[in-house]
This record gives sequence, C-alpha cells and structure tokens, in this order.
Amino acid sequence: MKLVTAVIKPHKWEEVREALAAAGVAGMTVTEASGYGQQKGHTEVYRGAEYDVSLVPKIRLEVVVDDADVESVVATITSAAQTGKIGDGKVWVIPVDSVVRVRTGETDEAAL
Amino acid sequence: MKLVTAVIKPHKWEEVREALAAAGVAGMTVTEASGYGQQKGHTEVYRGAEYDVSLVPKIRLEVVVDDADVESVVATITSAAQTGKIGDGKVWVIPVDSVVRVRTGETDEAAL
Amino acid sequence: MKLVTAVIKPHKWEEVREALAAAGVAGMTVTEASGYGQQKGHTEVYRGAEYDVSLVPKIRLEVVVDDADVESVVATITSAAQTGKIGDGKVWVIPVDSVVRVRTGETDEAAL
Amino acid sequence: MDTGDTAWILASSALVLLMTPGLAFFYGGMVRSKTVLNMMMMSFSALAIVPVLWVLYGYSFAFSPGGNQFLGGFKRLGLQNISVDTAYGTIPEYVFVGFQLMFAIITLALISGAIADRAKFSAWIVFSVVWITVVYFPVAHWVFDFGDNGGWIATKLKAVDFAGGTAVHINAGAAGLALALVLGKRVGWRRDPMRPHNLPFVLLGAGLLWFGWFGFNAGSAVGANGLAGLAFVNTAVATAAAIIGWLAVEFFRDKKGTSLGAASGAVAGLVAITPAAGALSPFGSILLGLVAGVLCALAVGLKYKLGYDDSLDVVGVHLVGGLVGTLLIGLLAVGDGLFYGGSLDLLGKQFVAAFVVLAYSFVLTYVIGKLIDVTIGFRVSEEDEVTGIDQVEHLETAYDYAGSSSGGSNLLKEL
Amino acid sequence: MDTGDTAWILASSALVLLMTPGLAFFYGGMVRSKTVLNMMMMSFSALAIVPVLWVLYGYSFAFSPGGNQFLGGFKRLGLQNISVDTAYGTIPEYVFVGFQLMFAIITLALISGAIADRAKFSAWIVFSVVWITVVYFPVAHWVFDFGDNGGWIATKLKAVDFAGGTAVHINAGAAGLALALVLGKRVGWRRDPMRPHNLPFVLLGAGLLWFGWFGFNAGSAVGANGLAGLAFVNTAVATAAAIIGWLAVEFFRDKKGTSLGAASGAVAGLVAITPAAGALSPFGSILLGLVAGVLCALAVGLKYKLGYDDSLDVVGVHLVGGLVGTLLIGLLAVGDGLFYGGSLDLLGKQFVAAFVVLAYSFVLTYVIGKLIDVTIGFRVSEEDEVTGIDQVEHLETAYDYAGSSSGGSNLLKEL
Amino acid sequence: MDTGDTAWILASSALVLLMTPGLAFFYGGMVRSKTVLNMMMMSFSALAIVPVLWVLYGYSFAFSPGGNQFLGGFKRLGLQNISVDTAYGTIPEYVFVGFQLMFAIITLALISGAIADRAKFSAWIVFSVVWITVVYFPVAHWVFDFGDNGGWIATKLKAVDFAGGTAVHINAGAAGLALALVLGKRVGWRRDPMRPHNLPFVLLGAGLLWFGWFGFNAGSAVGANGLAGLAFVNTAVATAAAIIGWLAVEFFRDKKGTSLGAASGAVAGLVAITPAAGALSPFGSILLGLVAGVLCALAVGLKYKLGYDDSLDVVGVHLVGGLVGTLLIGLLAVGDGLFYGGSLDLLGKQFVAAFVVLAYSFVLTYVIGKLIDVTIGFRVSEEDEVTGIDQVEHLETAYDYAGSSSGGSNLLKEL
Ligand SMILES: Nc1ncnc2c1ncn2[C@@H]1O[C@H](COP(=O)(O)OP(=O)(O)O)[C@@H](O)[C@H]1O
Ligand SMILES: Nc1ncnc2c1ncn2[C@@H]1O[C@H](COP(=O)(O)OP(=O)(O)O)[C@@H](O)[C@H]1O
Ligand SMILES: Nc1ncnc2c1ncn2[C@@H]1O[C@H](COP(=O)(O)OP(=O)(O)O)[C@@H](O)[C@H]1O
Repeated sequence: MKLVTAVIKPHKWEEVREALAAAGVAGMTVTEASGYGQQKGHTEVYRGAEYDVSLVPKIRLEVVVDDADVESVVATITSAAQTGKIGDGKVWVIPVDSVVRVRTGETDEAAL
Repeated sequence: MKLVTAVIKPHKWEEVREALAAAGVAGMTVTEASGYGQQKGHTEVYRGAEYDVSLVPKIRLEVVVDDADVESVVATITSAAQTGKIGDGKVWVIPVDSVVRVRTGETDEAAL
Repeated sequence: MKLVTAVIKPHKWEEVREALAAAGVAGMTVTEASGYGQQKGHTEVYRGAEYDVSLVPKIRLEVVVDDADVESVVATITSAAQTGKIGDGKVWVIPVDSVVRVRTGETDEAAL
Repeated sequence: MDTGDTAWILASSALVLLMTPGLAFFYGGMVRSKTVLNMMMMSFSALAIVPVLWVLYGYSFAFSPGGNQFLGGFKRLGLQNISVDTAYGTIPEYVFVGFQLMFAIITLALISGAIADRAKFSAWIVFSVVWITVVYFPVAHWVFDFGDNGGWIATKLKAVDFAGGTAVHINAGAAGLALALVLGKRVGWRRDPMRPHNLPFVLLGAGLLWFGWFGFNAGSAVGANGLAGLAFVNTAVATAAAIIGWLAVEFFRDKKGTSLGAASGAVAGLVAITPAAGALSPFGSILLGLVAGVLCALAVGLKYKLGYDDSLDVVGVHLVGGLVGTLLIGLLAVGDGLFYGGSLDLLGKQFVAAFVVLAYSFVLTYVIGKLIDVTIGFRVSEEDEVTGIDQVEHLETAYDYAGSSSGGSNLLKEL
Repeated sequence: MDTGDTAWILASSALVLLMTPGLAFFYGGMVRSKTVLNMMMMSFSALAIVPVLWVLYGYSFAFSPGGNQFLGGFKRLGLQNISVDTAYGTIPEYVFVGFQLMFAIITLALISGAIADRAKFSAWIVFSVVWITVVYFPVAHWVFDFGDNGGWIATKLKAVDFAGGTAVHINAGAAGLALALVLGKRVGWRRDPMRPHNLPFVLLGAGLLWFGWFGFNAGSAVGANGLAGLAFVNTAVATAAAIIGWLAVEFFRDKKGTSLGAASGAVAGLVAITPAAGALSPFGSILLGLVAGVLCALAVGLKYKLGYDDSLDVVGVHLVGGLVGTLLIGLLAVGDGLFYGGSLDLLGKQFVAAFVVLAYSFVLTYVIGKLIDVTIGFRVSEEDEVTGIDQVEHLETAYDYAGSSSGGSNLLKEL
Repeated sequence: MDTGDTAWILASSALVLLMTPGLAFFYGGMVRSKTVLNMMMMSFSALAIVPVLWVLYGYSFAFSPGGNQFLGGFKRLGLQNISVDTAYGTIPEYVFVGFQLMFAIITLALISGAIADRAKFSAWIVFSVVWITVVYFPVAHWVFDFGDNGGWIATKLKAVDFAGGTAVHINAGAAGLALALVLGKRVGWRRDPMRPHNLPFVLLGAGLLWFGWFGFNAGSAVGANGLAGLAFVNTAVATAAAIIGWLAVEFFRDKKGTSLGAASGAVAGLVAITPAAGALSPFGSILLGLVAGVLCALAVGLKYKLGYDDSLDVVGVHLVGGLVGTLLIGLLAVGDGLFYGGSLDLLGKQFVAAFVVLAYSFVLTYVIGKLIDVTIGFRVSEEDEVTGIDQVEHLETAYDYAGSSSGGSNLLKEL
C-alpha cells in the first residue's frame, strides 16, 4: 500500500474530492497547510509598516491506497487540481507497511 | 524505525494519549485534521440555503517508534480510540530512514 | 527521493526558512501542530479550576528532497532550529517513491 | 428649548451613530473571513464621508428653509446661520443636525450588503459621494422636512413615516437591488460555500443595531415624551414578534431555528416598525412584527429564484421590511388605518410614498452605478475576488490567531 | 410629566436592553466553540418571547392597578388603558412599561447560564413562557409595584431592593440551581476540558453588561436626580471593589489574577450593588463590593464540592451576589443599617424578602423543569451533546475562519 | 437642578464608562493573540482601581473646594459633605462625580498601549495607583476645576480645553512615551511580525470609543444645550475628516486604504477635537480633523526613526493628536483664534497649557516608572515574553476554537 500526499490550492479541493470519489476513493484525511515555493506571497501594511507574507494557504490531502491504484489516484488528483498557474502544488507517494481500521481492527486492503 | 500515523475521533485523544504514555511512548506530534469517509457529515442552514458539510473533525497523531514497538503502539492506539461506531479512523505505518533530536543532534533510537 | 519532516519551535521557523533557502531548498509545506514530549505544558486556571495543558505549539515542515540532499537538509534544519533547550523538536526522513508537480505533470527530480 | 427633550435627542443621536459600527458587524460576520474588512470598511467609510458632506451642504439640501417641496434651500450651507441658540422645535438646531446626520450615514452603509466581496473600494467611495448627494439628501427632504417649504411627502401627501421606512429602508433596499444588478454575481455564487464566517459577530451586530434603533425610533419623537415611550414599546415588541415570525418559518421548513434567523428576524422587525412606531398600538405592533418576520424570511429566497446576488439580503430585509411597515400602517394605524375603521385614503398615501421612493432610488442608483462601472469600473478582477478583497483592496487580513507561530510573515519596511 | 426624568428613563431602558446581548457574549465566550450559538440563542430568545408576553399580560400581572399584594390586576392586559398622556410618577407610563420590560428579559436570560450546552431549544422556549409567567411576573409585582394594591415586599414588608437584588438576581440564581439539578451534569463534566473558548467575548459581555447596568441601577431612581447620581457612583465603585476582591482571592490562591476573574468580579459587584445602590454611601459600597467579590470568588467552587453542574455559575455569582447585596443592606444602609446604629429590624426584613423569593423561585422552577423533562424532555441526547448542540439544535456552526479553503462544505439547496 | 441637564450627564457618564472596554478592544485587537488578555486587563484593571481611589481621595484632590490652584482640598475625602441634594451647577454633584470619574479611568488605560506585551501585571497595578494619584488627580484639578480655588489652567491661564486635550490625551501620551522608554523594546521588535491579531476587534473598539466619545465631548458642556449640540456635531465631523486625512496619507503612500488606518484616523480625530469641540465651528472642525488625520498618520512612523517601542502608538495618536487639537484652537477658535482675527494671545496660552502638562506628565511618569523598575521590576522575563504574557501573568489563553478536539488540556483540580 501507498500513502499519496497532495498539496493543492484550496479552491480546488471540492473538484479533487469529486474526482476522487468518482474514481472510487472512499476516504481521505485533510489538513490545512501553508506552502512556500515559487508562488509568491503578498504584502500587508499595518500603520505604515510593511509585512511580507511568504506563505500561501494550501490544502493537504492524505489518501492511503492499494498499490494497484496509486497511479490512477495520482493522475486523478493531478488533473483535477491543475490550473496551470504557479502554485498548483505537489503530489508525493510514500510506501506504507500496514493500515488498520480502528473501528474493526481490519488491516491492509480491508481497512481502506 | 517506523512512523505510526493515526487519525482518530477528537474526543478520544485524551484516552489515546494516556494509553500511549502507559505503554511508554514519551513523545508525539498532533495536528488538527478533517476526515472524509463513510462517516457522514451534516447539514447546515443559513438563511434558508442548505449546506452539506462533508468533512468531520479528526485528530491526527504522528509517533515515530522503534521497529520493535510498532505492533504494540498500533494496538494501543487502536484499542484506546475504538468506539465501534463508523468514523473511528485509521492507523497506518510508514518506514523511517532516520530521526534526529534537534536539541542534541542524537539520531535514531537515541532521538526518541 | 526522501521526505524530510521537521517539528520545530514556532519562533524558529523564520530562521529555518532562511537557512533552507540559503541551502537551495526552494519549496516546502508547513502545518501548525502541537507537540507532546519532555517539554512540559503549562497550567491554566479558569474560575479556580486548574487545567493542565499538555500540548505545546509547534511548526511542522515537510520538504521533499533529492536523495543526495537529505543529509545537508537535515543538518541545516537541525542547526537552524536548535536552541539547546528541551522541546527543540525532531526531524525524520522517509523514503518517497515519486513526486509530481501538479501544474506541469513533471515528476521526480524535475518536480522539486 | 427644553433640556429634557435635548438630553434625549443627544442620547438618541449617539445611539444611532452606534448603529453603523453595529451594521459593520452584522454584515461583517456574514461574509467570508477573507472579505470581512472590506465589508466593514464600507460602513466605516460612510462614517467618514457623510458627516463632511452633511456639514458642507447635505443638511442644507435636506432641511434648510427657503427651498421647495423637492429640495431644501441654501441657507444652511456649511451650517451657516445656526448658533448654539438656534432652536428646532424644543431642541437646539445643532442637536437636530447631529441626529439627522446619523440617519444619512446608516442609510448609505445599509446598501453595501448587496455588493459584498466584490466592489472596488475607490468605486464605492465615488458612489457614496454621488449617491448620498443625489438620492439621499433630496429624499430626506421629502420625508423628514415638515417645515414651511418642507418635503412633499411630509407636508403635501402627508403619508406616515415616523422614523424612515421610506427614506431609509425602502431607499437603501431599492439602491441595493440596483447595485447588485449593476455589479453582477460573485464568482462562485450558488456553487462555492459562502456561509457566515463568524455568527457571534452577526449577533453582536444585531444587538448593537437593536440598541441603537431605540434612538432611531423613540428619538424620532424629537422629544422625551409619551410618544417616544410608545415608539419605544412598539419597537421592542415588533422586533420580538418578528423574531418569532422568522423562526416560525424556519421551524416549519427545517424543524429547527437558527441564530442567523433570529438576528435577521430582529432586524426585519426593527425595519418594519420604523415607519410605524408612532402610529400603532403595541398590540398592532405585534401583528406588524409577525408579518414582517414571516415575509422577510420568505423574501430572502427570492434572489435564488430571480437570480440576482443581493449578497446579504438588503432587498429581502430592508426593502421588503420597509414596504411591509410602510404599507401596514394603512391597515393598522390607530385612528385612520383600515382595521380601525379608516378609509383607503391612508393606505393609498402609503403606497404612493413607498413606490415613488422605491422608483426614484432604484432608477437613479442604477444609473449612478452604471456610470461608475463604465468609467472607473465598479468590480475588482476575478482573480482578486478569489484571492480575497481584504488583501487586495486593503492590504490586510482580518485575523492572525497563530501569531508569529504561523511563521510566514516578516517585517519588511517601516513607514 | 418631566422631560428630563423621561429622557433618563428612556436612555436607561435602552441601556438595560443592551444587557441581554451583553449577557449573550458574557456567557457565549465561556462555553466551548461548538455550543456558543445555543448559549447566545437562549438570551436572544428571551428578547423575542418576553416583550410579546409583557404586552399581552405580563405588565398587567406585575403592575396593573386593581390586583392584590401577590399579583397585579387585569386593567393593563394588552396594555389597555394607557395612552401617550398616561403618567407613572413624573414619566409617561409607556416609558415605565419599556423600562420594566427590560428587567423581565434579562432575568430570564440569566438563568440559561446554569444549563449550558445541553438543553433542547424547544424545551427552553416552553420553559421561558411558563417561568416568566408563573415566577417572574408575580415576583416583580411583589418587589417593584409600590402602588395601591402594590406588592407585599414593596408595600407591606418594606424591605429595601433598589433595582432588583431579589426579583432579578436571587430569583434567577435560585431558578438556575433548580434547572441545573433537573437537567443534570454535562457529559464529561469534571473530566473533559470545558474552558472558555473566547475570553475577549467574555470581557466584551462584561463591558456591555457594566455599561447597561448604569441604566439598570441609576435608572431605578425613575428620575434624573441626585438619587440616580448616588446609585451611579455606588454602582461604579462597588463593581471596582468587587473586581479587587475577586482578584485578591486569585492572587492569594494562584499567585496571579485572571481576566475571567476580573470579568466575573465585575458582574458579582454589579449584582451585589443592585439592591443597595440607593441605600448605601459610596464608602459603604466599597465594602459591599469587596465582600461580594471575595465571597462570589469562593462560591463558584461550591458546585464541585456539592456536585451540581451550574455550568456558568449562575448560583455562585447571581444567587450568592444577590444574597450578599440584599443582606448587607441590613448592615450598611445609611440611616437604618446595623452599622449606622439601626436595629436588627431592617436586616430581618431583608432576610425575609431574600429567602421567600429564593424559595418561591427554586420550588416552582424545579417543578416546571421536571414537568417539561418528563413530558417533552429537557435535554438533548448524549450523542448530540458530544457532537455539539449548535449543529444539532440550530443547524449552524459559529465560526468558519478557513472559508472555502476548508473545503468540506457545499451549497446543496436554496430556500 | 435641571433634570434635563442631569439626564444628559448621567447618559454621558455611562457613555464614557464604555470607552474603557472599547479601548480594551481597540488595543487588544492590535496585539498578538498570545498577549490580548493582558492588554485588555490593563484597561479592566483601571476600571477596578480608579473608582475606589476616586471615592477615597481622588475626587477631593481634583475638585474639592478649599484647595489651591495646584491641588484641590480635603473636604470631599471619602466623598464627604455631598448628599443627593448637593448641586454642581445645574446637576447633582454625585452626577458630576460619576462623570469625571470616567475621565480618570480612561486616561490611565490609554497609557497601557505604549507598553504592550511586556509589563508585569503587578508592576502595572502599582504604577496605576501611583500615577493616577501623583499625575492625574493634580492635572485634572488644573484643567477641569473652574471653581473658586480652581486649577491654574482653568482659572488663571484660561487656556481652552473643552473636554481634556491636555489632561487626558497629552497627559496619557507623554506618560506612554516615558513608560515605553523605561521598559524598552519588545523582544523581536522590528524583526518578528507583530501584526494585529484581530482587526475586527480593533474596529469594534474604535466604534465603541467613538460612541462613548459623544458623552465625553458633548457631555463636557455639563448640560443638555446648544453648546452640547455644537460639540456633538464638531465631534462627528472632525472624526470623519480625520479618517479622510489618515486614509489620504495611505492612498498616497500605498495606493490603498487600510481598515486599521480608518480606525486609527477616527481615534486621532476624536482626540484632536476633544479640547476644541466647544470652540470651533463645524467647518473649522473639518480642517482640524484633516490636519490631525494627516499628522497622526505620519507620526506613527516616528518610533521607527527614533527607536522607541511605543507599541500601539499612544504617542503618535494621543500625544500628537492632543497637541494638534490643543494648539489649533489658537488658530481656529471662533472669535479669538488667529484665523478669526484674534491675537497670538490664545495660541500662547494653548502652548503653555500643552507643554506644561506634557513636561509634568513625562518627567513624573519616567521617575515613577524607573522607581518601579529598579525595585520590583517592570518587565517580565524574556522567556515569559516569548511564551506570551497571557499564559504567564494571567494563567489563561484567549481562544480555544478547537475545543476539546484540541486534546491537550485536562481538568486537574477544582477550586
Ligand atoms: N520540496 C517541496 N517539498 C514539499 N512541498 C513542496 C515542495 N516544493 C513545493 N511544495 C509545495 O507545493 C506548493 C506549490 O509549489 P510552487 O513552487 O509554489 O509552485 P509549482 O509547484 O506550481 O511550481 C508549495 O506552496 C508547497 O506547499
Ligand atoms: N484511504 C484513506 N486514507 C487516509 N485516510 C482515510 C482513508 N479512509 C478513511 N480515512 C480517515 O479515516 C476516517 C474514518 O473513516 P470512515 O470511513 O469514516 O470510518 P471507518 O474507518 O470507521 O470505516 C476518515 O474520516 C478519514 O479521516
Ligand atoms: N516519538 C515521537 N514521534 C513524533 N514526534 C515526536 C516524538 N517525540 C517527540 N516528538 C515531537 O518533538 C517535540 C519535542 O520533543 P521533546 O521530547 O519535548 O523535546 P526534545 O526533542 O528536545 O527532547 C515534541 O513536542 C513532539 O512534537
């Protein structure tokens, strides 16, 4: 099994979720995150003092998937999250040794 | 070493922490997260417009552990977080190459 | 490729970012986190009822890097985030199978 | 001059002043966290612009002697010819100047709810200056100037508008509708979630509006007397009944009552009782409040059916509530209302006042809005709108709960 | 009628109105973020229900001529027989109607602090209607009606209660205790953290209550005179002293003073000075404030010792504070207090007034609460309570700081 | 005694009371979320300390007959020799006691903005007691006591200070500067981001200050009359013009106007019009407001150039605004201002009043601050400052939005 982590633009979350659901992915875990990269932040001004805000808001998704599904899940996310503008984000894949469903204790494929 | 990531129900956090402490786990990192899965969200209504809130709040734990402890840590979390109702969450295990304790520069087992 | 995850003290974030930028790391993803470990929390009092707040605020960084850069990135973070006091945090390294840049679909090294 | 009357109108003026910051919270809590400052700035800018224009010429256009039934005269330009000893009825004229100023401010601010999240701040400023001059000052003259050469609604038509159902609420509501049409819908309207980011702020705003509204309505007796007392009681009870009306619609439809519904019902009731506070019995005010609560709760759905993005329901609450209040006077006014054995006469006058103000405000606002849109542009770019108007138009973000722990910001340059 | 007196009571009425939204914030800030809207709705629903009942029969039951010492008459049902020219002392009766209405609203709202996070909203509504009718209206008559056929406490016993230590605070505090017992403890009480989710809101609420309380206390002089001035000064200084008292307890115990302690001390002082504001010297008010601050700071711990979940300390602050104020009058009243050479007579009267109101309110509230509980049920299910009552009972959540970036929500269906 | 005048001053006193909670929000919103409670506590502690001292000796030192031009007498210690029948002009003396008390509270609270995030709470308490006694009470006597043996500024110099430009704003501003120098810079100043954590709170605070300020300024007519009306109108329009002035500077420099700028401009205008509200025409007030807005917007940058950490710009807004208002009277006062054909005489008096108060306050505050610093220490440790003063000095944190879902906290021990 693999863990697919995706960092995407916040307003793309809804489309990614729908695309994943359509592709049969039934569960995922989401965190709010901030990104630093080529996409520039912005400037804020408070009583004349300028602040450089370098982080941009992102949504971070984690999906544990069967080995067989990795490629399609990555492709689904990538295409649904794409705007073509800088800052669209990254997707990375990590090997997973095992998964457990807390409710039942089922493991691995059965836990997804 | 392994990284054990657990996504659990928020009100189970305290029990999980105590169970882990009892099992000798001395440290962990916690993030607020939202989950999407079989557990349904809920409906909200604002001036007559209905919203479907599909994400449910979760707590996400990360614990880096010795290879030898993986099974017991996973079991400890699983049993402490279990309510038996849908949405109890998942635990997954990932291989870790190395760990460093920032304060001392100690690595691997010594860093935990 | 590897995923370097670092959990550090919040007020060290700015220095770590600058050190990483100086070391040529162009992107990273940041989340707010809470830590539990040797660093003690604090006590709060509300109308005479004492609360033990066991979690301390942390910043959690994720950087995907080339295998070749892992050691230097870990060292850079470790030295920039160090204060020498308990609670400085941990850095751990995880193997990554693949990375994609969402905007272009570029993969692996090219995606960083 | 009577010190007691003066004391109450001074206090009332302060109360009505507070309504505009209150509105900033009522509206600001309803928008998303990335646009709350802009929403509030539209109210605060009204507090900045209107007083200056009021002193320069607004008061004169609305209330100076020497005008005609459509516009006041020029004798009060720059507040000339007033001294601390000049009386307006039983109070110093300066006090009346202050009291009426507050009505002008809030009327302008009310409009902004229709164009949340998407108006260029500079365009809003230009709009404010033009609108208050061309629409508000004349209408205030029509409705509120009872002097010789007073306004046509006040002195010729003699429709009943105790505290501004027409001049304030129908006026702002019609203007809001016109601007919502000029600016068009928000990006993502009916697709993206646009739920209130801070409902306690909405309730705070409702609470402050409510409080201030006692100055608005009971202060419109322009004295500390039994009429003020009646207006006070009517305001309290109509508001209460309107909350009940709004929540009843929700219970019927959703099986539950919401806090946003309670806050909205309160404002709907306050709007509806505004023109009627001096003319109804407390019992009549309960009826009026119930009707207003129910109708406004239904009216906020109109925008989805008709397809205009009146973002915070200026139409559903202020236009509809203002119409309900203004027209029901024709039925419920003690003495000459239809239900009290009066003729259709009063109801007819109320219709004329309501619809002339509605039409005047709608048409002129639409024209002003369009002119601004085709010249300097009224809307921010789509990208800026998605990013969030606070950051783009005000170089700020509203909240930073994480503080320095969020990392990410850095002092670049001081003033 | 005196316009100056009228002006002050109009202003005071508006001030007291604001106390209920203030209370919504004082209480709302103290609960968890998942229950803040329900907490606020219990206050806002009081603002909706009470005015309507007040107009229909409440004012009549409390103040109409023609009743007896236990209940007012029927001449004011529907506010009949009042016109803008009817006087109550030196002010229009309508103004008095409005002023006293506000006391009824806040008294009901105060109770809700005892049952935070767990009461069905529909059950609260039913309770509100019954309680205000059966408990508040009669007690208000006992304490506040000084007319012929006035209340027994006001006209027979002649205990001193300037602004409502018995009718408002002891009454609400005893009712809170009874309801806390009826409903039982929150799920996870004394195990789960239940700390205030927003202390600035608590301070805002305290600030608004404080501000409004000057209308409550100084307005209870029912005129703009030296007595109002004395009540004003006493209110300011007793509140200040109570903060000092409360924080002194904290400094002694914890070595630090908290902002929640300061806000709580302020309210404790305001409660305690309420009955006494017209009877004490400013110096006596300092003593009263200090005592109230210290005792209430200790009293909020009682619930842990005795095991009832009076969630936001209605007992510790309002019941205890109300008792402190009512009883200390027997010692500190200028003229006939014990410390001023008076007899035990006054103290005895204060005891009787305090404990009869306490007992009446406690017993009746317990019965009403139980009846509701066994019929429609007073509490939400355990699961709903854990989920959060806002979401379940109001279909809302209070905050959405992340905005659309949180993903997770989606417009399903419009009105 | 006049009930109308009394009614207005009672209402004004309540309005000015509300300014201090308002200030708590204005300041509290500007600091980081880890220090907001301490910031607010500095205001709330002023509400606790000052009333008690005022009753004990403060009012006597400021206003008792029998003193000299530098300090009041002892006849009012403990508010002796006042009854409900004692008059001060046309109002009861108790009402005047209450009104003037509120000025003392807010003046002290204003200072705290200069030392945000780093002062030991115990040291602040000690400072408060000493400063209000040694600095404020005498200065209030100088400026506000017009009686026989009144203050030298009021009765000898006869400089114009309608509502406290010198005694309140220059005084607090100079004290803020002195304390900022005594305490030194915050850890990380000019390096770490220290942006406002909650701008809506800043706007709320500005709104409440604004509202209350009408009591401050129009109440300073000590009656409900035409002068109060003039002060009211001048306050409204100068504030408006100052917002325009401040935002104009921002538009010129940054191409955009900020909400923090609007809130700051409003306060700057309110400060500047304070001494002048009774002396200028509304038109003159527009000029004064514009100048104040522009100059204060520039003055907040001074701290970066000169290197003192006046955290929330007490100097830039209150000292500079107070000077602008006090001195411009010399030019703009109707009748004897330079622009109205008056001589340099008035301007000279204004200079003397402004700079004597400035120097007195600065020097004494510096000495008091230093004495506290070398004895008990004025600053928290660097580690505590980095952790956040709320947690360390008040054992609280302001917000817990996540509720129990944040895990991490656990009920240890009850009271
Ligand atoms: N090396 C990295 N490790 C982890 N996250 C990264 C890395 N580089 C970029 N990111 C994440 O991807 C987001 C987008 O990257 P950015 O460089 O701005 O644009 P793009 O991916 O379109 O070239 C960043 O905001 C950050 O959250
Ligand atoms: N494939 C997945 N990858 C990552 N997290 C998941 C995945 N499936 C579920 N989760 C997480 O587990 C939580 C519980 O899953 P859910 O399907 O609702 O219930 P259960 O695990 O009891 O069957 C989800 O809210 C989500 O946070
Ligand atoms: N086993 C672990 N797994 C994951 N994170 C950990 C672990 N142990 C500690 N941490 C993280 O590192 C932080 C610092 O650890 P702590 O034990 O307090 O100090 P130190 O690392 O200096 O010995 C913790 O707050 C937590 O976020």
